[in-house]
Amino acid sequence: MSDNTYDNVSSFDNVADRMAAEALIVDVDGFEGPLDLLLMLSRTQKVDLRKISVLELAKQYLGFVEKAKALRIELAADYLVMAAWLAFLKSRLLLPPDPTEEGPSGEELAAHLAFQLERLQAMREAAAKLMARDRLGRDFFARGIPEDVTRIKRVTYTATLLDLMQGYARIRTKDEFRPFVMDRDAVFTLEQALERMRGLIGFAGTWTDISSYLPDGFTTDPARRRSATASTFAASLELVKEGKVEIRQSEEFAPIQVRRKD
Amino acid sequence: MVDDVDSEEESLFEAPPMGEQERMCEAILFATTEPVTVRELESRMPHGSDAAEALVHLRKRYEGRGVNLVKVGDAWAIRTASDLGFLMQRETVETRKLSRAAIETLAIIAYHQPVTRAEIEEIRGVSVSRGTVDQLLEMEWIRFGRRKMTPGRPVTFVVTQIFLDHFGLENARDLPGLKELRSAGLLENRPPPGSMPQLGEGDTDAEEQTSEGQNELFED
Amino acid sequence: MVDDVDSEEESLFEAPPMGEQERMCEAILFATTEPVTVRELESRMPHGSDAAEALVHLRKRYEGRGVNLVKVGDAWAIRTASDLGFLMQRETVETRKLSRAAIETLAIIAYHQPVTRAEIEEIRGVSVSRGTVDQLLEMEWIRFGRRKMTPGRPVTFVVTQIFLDHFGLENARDLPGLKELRSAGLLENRPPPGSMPQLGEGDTDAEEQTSEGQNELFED
Repeated sequence: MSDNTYDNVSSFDNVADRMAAEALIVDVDGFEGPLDLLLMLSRTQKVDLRKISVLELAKQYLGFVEKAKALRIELAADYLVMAAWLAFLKSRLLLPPDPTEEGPSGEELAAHLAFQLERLQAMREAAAKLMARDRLGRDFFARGIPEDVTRIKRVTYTATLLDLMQGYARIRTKDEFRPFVMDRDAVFTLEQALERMRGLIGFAGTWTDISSYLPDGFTTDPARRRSATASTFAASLELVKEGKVEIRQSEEFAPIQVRRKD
Repeated sequence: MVDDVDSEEESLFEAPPMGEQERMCEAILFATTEPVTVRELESRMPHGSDAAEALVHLRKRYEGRGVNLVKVGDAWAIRTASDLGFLMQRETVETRKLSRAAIETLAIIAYHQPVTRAEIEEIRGVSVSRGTVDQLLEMEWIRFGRRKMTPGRPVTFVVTQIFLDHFGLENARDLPGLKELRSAGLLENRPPPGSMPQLGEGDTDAEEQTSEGQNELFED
Repeated sequence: MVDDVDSEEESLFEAPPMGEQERMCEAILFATTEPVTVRELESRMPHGSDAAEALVHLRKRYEGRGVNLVKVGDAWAIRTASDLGFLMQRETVETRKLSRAAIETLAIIAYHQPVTRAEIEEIRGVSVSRGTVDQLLEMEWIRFGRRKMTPGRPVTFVVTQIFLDHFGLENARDLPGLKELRSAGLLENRPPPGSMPQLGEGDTDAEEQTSEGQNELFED
């Protein structure tokens, strides 16, 4: 639209025309629809809206639309629909009523248009009055330091016996896994036992309980002790087989003893 | 539910003396920025309290003071006397500048509520942009009202308690000039005779979408 | 500076009557987001105002009311009367499940009591946060037991009667042992089969330890 007008500027003879044209463009943008435009035009009649001449208003509007067309201003469809209707209304108002014609008379239509304008005007004034009222945060104020209700969320915690047992089971199960990793350390292998026995057996001139050959750290923890006991016993048998030691047990479950074989 | 408890326990717990009830209302109302309903007051006060009566006393007590007890819809709030606004620093909340369209739409909703979008458009003679309504909804100055019992069951808009609070209105009947407008017949929804062009028709799509979306929401 | 202006312009502007000044202080104190000093009050009030005196009156006016005028440092504010603080609270009770850490800690205390924090940590393999223990103490599900006769004489924890009541136990010995837990399918994380032949036995050890631990406990 502005491009169009720019092209047209040269066709205006004087500044006044140009100004008028520009004002028109701005106004069309500024209008909130055809009713708003009609309301503005009605003000030029300088009468109470109730006494407005709708015929005159229709003429003004159509004149405006003509002018816009001349300026090659594209009016929105709304404006054109209103123009067509006002042209129709104008003819109705000018021609004597045709008794065969159905529908509302020109006067009725004109009255409704006047009503619409009056109502819009009234709403505008009401809006202005509303906005002019004392307003919260501008003219009157709410509490500046609200002591908001502290929502005391009293949280009560709970658990069931099942939770408790599952929790305990979880920990104990973890325990079972710990040996699984640690037990590699907890295992005293036959090789380790053999090596240890070979080193120590030289000092075993007398019968000695094989449990005294258990390495440090393998004597208290039951799992480790079992492992070390087993491997030390096996290592002893291995050494017996090699002819390096003698082994004996006085009775069932009695201590097993070894000594160096000279 | 609260009421039930009240009637049951009335005999067990004696309500505090009215002077105390007044103090309690005072404390609760002073503490909050938002209006508080009688129901809410009573739910926080000891059983058997009569907040409505306490408020009558309290309102009288604050008459002419620097702060007043005001009614906002069916709730109550303490607000500074509006003649002292000049003492306050305005930096607080600079309300977003409303467009002319938004202000007019708001006024139409306030004066014509409950009102449909089509009715607003009919009055303004122009389609109401979605953004305008959204802005007002967002500010919580308007909300959806009941559906109209007309074809299509369109949603309506009404103003909120926040709106009343903002404009210092006890209720929507106190809107300035409401009576005059009504007696002048300007709040009537007069259907256009015959062939008047339906203004703001362009946006019907948007409206239909809206109402459709809300259909599910409001069905109950 | 304010004082200077005051003294200069005093003659030009008459200070409002004290009643008005009181109203002004009231409104300002009500609406301002922070406590306000006398100096600040006077800078906002008309020239020649005596905020200090107005505050004296205002303070008296609010004596015994639901809100009081209180001095906060060298500034003033309106605050809820301290006896009405209960109105500012809305209690909502929410039941939540104990955290995993808390359940595990509780379980260890129940199965191993009396048990020191260090022992709990050893069993859980992670440190026990103070919050967890505090929470259980606060719930009164655990309490402090006798100090252990070991170096440092650490405190021990035991479960309480409230704990037993909650879990419907006559005493902590009624807690199912590991074998029962397993047969109830509560011990699922069986180690990969065949990896550790002694594991089965390891279990018993653990259980034996447990009962041992408990034995000590309940001896009295």
